[in-house]
Amino acid sequence: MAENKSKTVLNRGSVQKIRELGLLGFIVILSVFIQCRNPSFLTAENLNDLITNTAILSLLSVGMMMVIITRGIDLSIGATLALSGMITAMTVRSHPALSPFLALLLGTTIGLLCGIVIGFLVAKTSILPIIATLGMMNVFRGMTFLISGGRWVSAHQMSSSFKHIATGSIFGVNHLILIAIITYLIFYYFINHTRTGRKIYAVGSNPQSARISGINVDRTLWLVYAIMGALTGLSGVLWVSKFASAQSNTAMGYEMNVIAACVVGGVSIAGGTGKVSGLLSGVLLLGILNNALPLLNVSPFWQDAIQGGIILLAVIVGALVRRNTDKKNLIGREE
Amino acid sequence: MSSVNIQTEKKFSLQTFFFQWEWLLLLIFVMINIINAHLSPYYLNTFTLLDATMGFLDKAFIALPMAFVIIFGDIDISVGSTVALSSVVMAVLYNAGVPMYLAMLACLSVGLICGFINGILIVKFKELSAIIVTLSTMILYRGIAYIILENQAAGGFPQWFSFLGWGYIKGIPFILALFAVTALVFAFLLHKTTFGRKVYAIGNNAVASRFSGVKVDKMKVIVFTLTGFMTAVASLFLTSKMGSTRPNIASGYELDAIAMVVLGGVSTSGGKGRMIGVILSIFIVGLLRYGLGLINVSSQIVLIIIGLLLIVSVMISSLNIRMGKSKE
Amino acid sequence: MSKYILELKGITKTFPGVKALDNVCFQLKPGEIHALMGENGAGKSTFIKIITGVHQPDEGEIYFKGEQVVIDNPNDSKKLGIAAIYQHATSYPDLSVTENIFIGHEYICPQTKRLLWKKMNAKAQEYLDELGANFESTTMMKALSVAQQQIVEIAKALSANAEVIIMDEPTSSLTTSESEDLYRIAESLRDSGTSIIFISHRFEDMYRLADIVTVLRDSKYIGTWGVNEVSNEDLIKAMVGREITQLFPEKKRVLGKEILKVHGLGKIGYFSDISFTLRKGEILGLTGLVGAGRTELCQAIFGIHSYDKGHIYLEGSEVEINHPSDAMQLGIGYLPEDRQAQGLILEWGLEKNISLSALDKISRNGWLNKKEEIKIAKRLADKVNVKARSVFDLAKQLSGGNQQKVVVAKLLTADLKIIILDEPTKGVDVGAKSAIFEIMTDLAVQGYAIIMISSEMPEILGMSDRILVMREGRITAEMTGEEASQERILEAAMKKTA
Amino acid sequence: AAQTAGRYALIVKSAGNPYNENEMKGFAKAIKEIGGTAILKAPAEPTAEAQIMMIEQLIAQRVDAIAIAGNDPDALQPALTKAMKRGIKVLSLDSAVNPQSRMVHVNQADSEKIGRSLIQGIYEMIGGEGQIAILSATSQAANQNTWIEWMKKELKKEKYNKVELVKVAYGDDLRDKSVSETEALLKSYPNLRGIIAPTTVGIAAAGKVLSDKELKGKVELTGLGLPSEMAEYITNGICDWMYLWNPIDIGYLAGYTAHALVNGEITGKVGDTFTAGDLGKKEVIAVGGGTEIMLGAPFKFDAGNIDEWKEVY
Ligand SMILES: Nc1ncnc2c1ncn2[C@@H]1O[C@H](COP(=O)(O)OP(=O)(O)OP(=O)(O)O)[C@@H](O)[C@H]1O
Ligand SMILES: Nc1ncnc2c1ncn2[C@@H]1O[C@H](COP(=O)(O)OP(=O)(O)OP(=O)(O)O)[C@@H](O)[C@H]1O
Ligand SMILES: [Mg+2]
Ligand SMILES: [Mg+2]
Repeated sequence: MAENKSKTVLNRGSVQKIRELGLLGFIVILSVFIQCRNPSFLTAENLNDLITNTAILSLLSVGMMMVIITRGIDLSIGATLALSGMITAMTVRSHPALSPFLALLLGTTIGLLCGIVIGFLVAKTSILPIIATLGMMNVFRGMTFLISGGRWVSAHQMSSSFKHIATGSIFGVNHLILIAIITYLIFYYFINHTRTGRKIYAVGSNPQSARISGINVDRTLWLVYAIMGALTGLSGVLWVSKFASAQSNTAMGYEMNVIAACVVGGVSIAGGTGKVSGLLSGVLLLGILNNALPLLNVSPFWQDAIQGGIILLAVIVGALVRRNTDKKNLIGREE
Repeated sequence: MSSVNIQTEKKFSLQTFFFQWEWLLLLIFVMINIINAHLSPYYLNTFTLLDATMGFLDKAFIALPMAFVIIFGDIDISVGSTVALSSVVMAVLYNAGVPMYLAMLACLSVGLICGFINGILIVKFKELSAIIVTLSTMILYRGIAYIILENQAAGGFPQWFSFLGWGYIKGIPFILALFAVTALVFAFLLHKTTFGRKVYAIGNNAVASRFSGVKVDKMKVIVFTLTGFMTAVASLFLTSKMGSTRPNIASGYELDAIAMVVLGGVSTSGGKGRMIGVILSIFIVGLLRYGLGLINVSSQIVLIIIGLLLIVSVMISSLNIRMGKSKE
Repeated sequence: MSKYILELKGITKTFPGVKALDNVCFQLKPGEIHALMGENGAGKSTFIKIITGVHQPDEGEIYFKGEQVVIDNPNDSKKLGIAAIYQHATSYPDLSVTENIFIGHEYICPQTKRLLWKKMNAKAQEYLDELGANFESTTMMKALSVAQQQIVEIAKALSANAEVIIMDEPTSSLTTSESEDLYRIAESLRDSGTSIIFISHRFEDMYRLADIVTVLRDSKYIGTWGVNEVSNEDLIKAMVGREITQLFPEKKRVLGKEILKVHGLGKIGYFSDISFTLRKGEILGLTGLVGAGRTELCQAIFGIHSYDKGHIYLEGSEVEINHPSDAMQLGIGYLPEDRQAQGLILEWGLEKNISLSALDKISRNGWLNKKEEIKIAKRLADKVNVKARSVFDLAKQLSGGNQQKVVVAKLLTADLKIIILDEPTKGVDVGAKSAIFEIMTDLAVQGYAIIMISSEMPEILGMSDRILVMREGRITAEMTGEEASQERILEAAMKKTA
Repeated sequence: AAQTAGRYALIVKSAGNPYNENEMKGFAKAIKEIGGTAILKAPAEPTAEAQIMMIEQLIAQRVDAIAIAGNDPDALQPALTKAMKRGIKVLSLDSAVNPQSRMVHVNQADSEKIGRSLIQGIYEMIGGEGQIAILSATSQAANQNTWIEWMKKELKKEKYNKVELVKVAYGDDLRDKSVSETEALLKSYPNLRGIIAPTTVGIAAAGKVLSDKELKGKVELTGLGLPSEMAEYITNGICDWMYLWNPIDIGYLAGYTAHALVNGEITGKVGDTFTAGDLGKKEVIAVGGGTEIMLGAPFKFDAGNIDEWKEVY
């Protein structure tokens, strides 16, 4: 049946690509529109600001993507971020000499621990992710309040080297952007070119058969949440360093932005699907929204509605594009 | 033919009977009351207790239909925003001279419409899944509320309107009475009618349900619309309790409602859970918060306690599901 | 070094309330194809799940190449070189065929631990071609039909290049020609020294392939025979515990007037200008190669899928069917080809499963009447002879075949005129088969009109009054049961349009 | 003993915020001095709903007085009136609840004075002319909005006709949003000369952006901020000076006011007077529809005094 090949084919590559193109097209149009409204949008400086402000979101999104691919979700990242940020900041306050790298390491480790706890709950005690993370969200947030005793850590209490983490740059590229780029390269490779990476997809795509075919589902899940935690911890340090202030209510509700970035980026809540390239466009769209709405100088009272509307529009466009490609794939069978 | 005789009597097994999630909830419920009574001299006092219910029952009206949604395996995180929007619309209309009862009607219809929109989007764009759709509408609906009322507050409702949130009939808070009735209706709807049976069927296996002639899409639209409607009811009570409204009310209600439902033993993976559980957990969470408040535990600690309660109890429940018994 | 590569002694496995295996013994020589047969629920699948470590036995020992081994999880069996094709496809819908085939034992670059996609895709394509598949290795799994997925499962087992390959009803959703491909491969594997355990309800499989056959009944070991030293009757007796005089009941039916007329039905990508008629009391066989479009066609008639062109007439008047419930209102019933995904709610008991398609029957204006429900369930479960302890047994606890019977029972709740059966005997044992055929004949006699999709020549020939053959979405031949023959059907199913 | 000496409750806007923590500190101090029991409550999130629940709980405990920094001026009315009906003395502090739902309000500083002095401040900093913008908290925040009203009134004076208020932006008291809003201001209005941020998070975020972009001297910054948060930016000269009152004193004054209400010294009517511990004699005055007790003028923080305050709050 040689000539039958390429019929009945839903080539995963093409679909995903076309879907992302749809989203990218959407972004381009949006950008053009914004540019018309405010010429300072597509300036080097603004783009730099845009990406810098989106860096943290993008870090969290990679982790969240992997979590969602395994049919999970993590509502606790806002709280984890605050906790690791606060503890790191307090350490920096008491040991101003602490080297930035150690600070980053410390925050990441705290996040990792939080992630491991959640991973344990999800993988070992069959609690559903949404519940486990909802519960731990409260716990971590509460701990942050308690540890900080309601006090903030302010700019003047942080060593300049620590603040330099977020403000400094190499060859004119801000550290945050560099960190984000490196992370993406690493995880792109990890997800697409390593066994463990593929196992994440397998587990999300069909947990039962993953078990039967001898994949260690629990360990994979655990790993995913641990990674999410570590990335969140890292983001916590970057956040605190960027804004030169650690509050106990830092990043409250930020998880929703992250989830939104993922779903706009074509990561399916049903699990099993989602690509780094797609995710990037999702993150980009949210970044643009956060950056441009103020620029557009629309009434503050319209911002939420516009943001919600655009997100909805974006996901719907994505869905429609995907449907079309599916159809095309089958029309091959006619004739 | 090798005819095997198929039993039609359910064998009553003590083990199955006692390993029911609701028993545990009941236990927690009783314990909480004992502890509270022990810790605060003001707690054990019918008047106080009845009063306490006023504090949390508005959310409970959302939890009831949310249970249906979660049994579907879906979720609705737009409810908080729906509360805000419907409440704002009511206030604005009333201040524009519309009679109060019409304004209230408008409030309910707004909720209805919000829910309906969610439902339609969800069935028309299955690949999006409920969480994505409602995530977007969550932002959208609240956004609209902001557009309508901007930074204003609106209120000045007629005196009788405060009865909803604050009134008593024969010493029983009106909201409690109404909730009791509503809860009963929902319990029957879920457990004793074909509607409820279909809800479970869809939650377990939507495809098989469709192949068996269940109108899955129609069911989903109905349930989400119902959720919107009940959310508006909650909005009425909240607004009445506050006497005025702003676009930023009821933030975070969605998670509270979801937590109540999940604690009630309804699995977010769909198909499982019972109404009794949900109702119990509503009172557990509510009275626990209230009791801790009475002894002035700091809100941070309350956060932690609620979080742990959620996790620990669900952990136990998943254990006794493992005891190899089906739930419904 | 024992002469057996795999040997199991006194294996016993109990599930809550069910003894699935009772002191079963089994021996497998290197380079032999060993058929494992038995009624539905006899314990075959459980038995192989013990070998592959999905379940652990309560008692008994397992010997591999003479040494006793403990197989705690699927990985252990993998390491020993045991691969399995499970009865119910265990695929990853969101991954490409290649990934499905190589999951767990991907080709990786020894230094960088990097996955070698090109190499894997190419190799996967080889397997697929070898199996005569009509899709590419980069296809997404969810784009395949059940049967196509089965082919991937087989490729998966091949790719593990194991010493022992277990196949649990691999042919149950394959057509004759595809089965031929499978036979070929199995033989070449055997000749290269691999041993194969082969579970099937199809006798032709066994005769064509197996050297030796072991029979289980009621979770007990019955016996082992060389294939050509045991007669068909004895084998059936061993399996079912009684004689089955004839599989296909006499078909002396009076065909009534035309009830269904399909004219020029078409759906882009699936099927085009389909026209046929169906008469009361008629059994219409619908056959063809995998992916011929039979399921899609029937599902379109049943209202699961839409169709772009054409008309459907019911008793002369045109009908509009947009949803299964419409079809059921009009008296059309459909038995889906994938009983687990489309037919049953596995977490539910029989009674609820059976009543689901007839909720209005067991309710008065919306209120359920559970007594009535149980009555109906009991009646129908007995009618199709389901093997269960009580009507409250969960569907997931039943064996493949018994699950199928429950789905049939579901159909009988609604009062139908037309019944469409998609692969009704897939994975069903001889006993159950003959039961289902009897039911079908009864129904036909009572005046029901029946469409039976099947890929199994014998039953198509044995049951049908009339036969339609589809190829690539078109009807390529129509013939009466009398004039039909294996050759004619195959010719119509395979022939290339110039 | 405590019972007899009375139980005084304070509900601040939200937990985990040094400003509120210090209000509580001051309140506790005052109650300690008068020998009563202080009940300090802080909701996890700054919402009216949470505060209503806390009021309910305090009513059940039959406390003698409730002092509250309202998250919403109107939404607390039913709950607070219920409390007053049960004989509980109710006062608001810091951010007022409407006159019907309180007996008296303890005002940190005259809103008018705050609004006007902020404008005067920025006027001085930018040397009398140029574009200015306001970065506020949420569009809902009651006292921010009143201050902004007063700023606009002040700007009407012809003295300011060279000063142009180009935009009021809202950072929702979120760091990230406040930063993007500030950046947006700088880009949309390239020759912006000054920013007024009457909110602690906003002003700190703005200070951060201005320091990072090294706009010292180009864009001036003032507003209301915590010394601890602003120390950095006052020392590095981004913000010449900014205002705030001492939250400890507000809490302290509220404590004594509550006490005065309970033991009948005052009823919240205009002209009532009482002595508030170290703060000395205080009088109830009429403002808008209700009565208030004024703490005093806002305190000015600049390079000179910031170091002694930055560790305090
Ligand atoms: N997970 C399970 N829990 C409880 N009982 C089970 C489970 N799996 C199988 N059984 C029971 O074990 C018995 C053997 O089932 P099994 O699937 O091995 O039969 P089988 O020989 O494969 O039948 P078929 O030919 O229909 O596949 C059946 O009675 C079935 O009900
Ligand atoms: N979900 C799907 N997406 C894309 N193509 C599909 C899908 N399901 C089936 N197909 C294709 O449509 C064609 C018709 O499938 P269908 O299942 O109707 O064939 P069939 O004759 O029923 O074969 P069988 O039932 O034996 O698998 C097949 O080629 C199959 O590959
Ligand atoms: Mg089997
Ligand atoms: Mg088929």
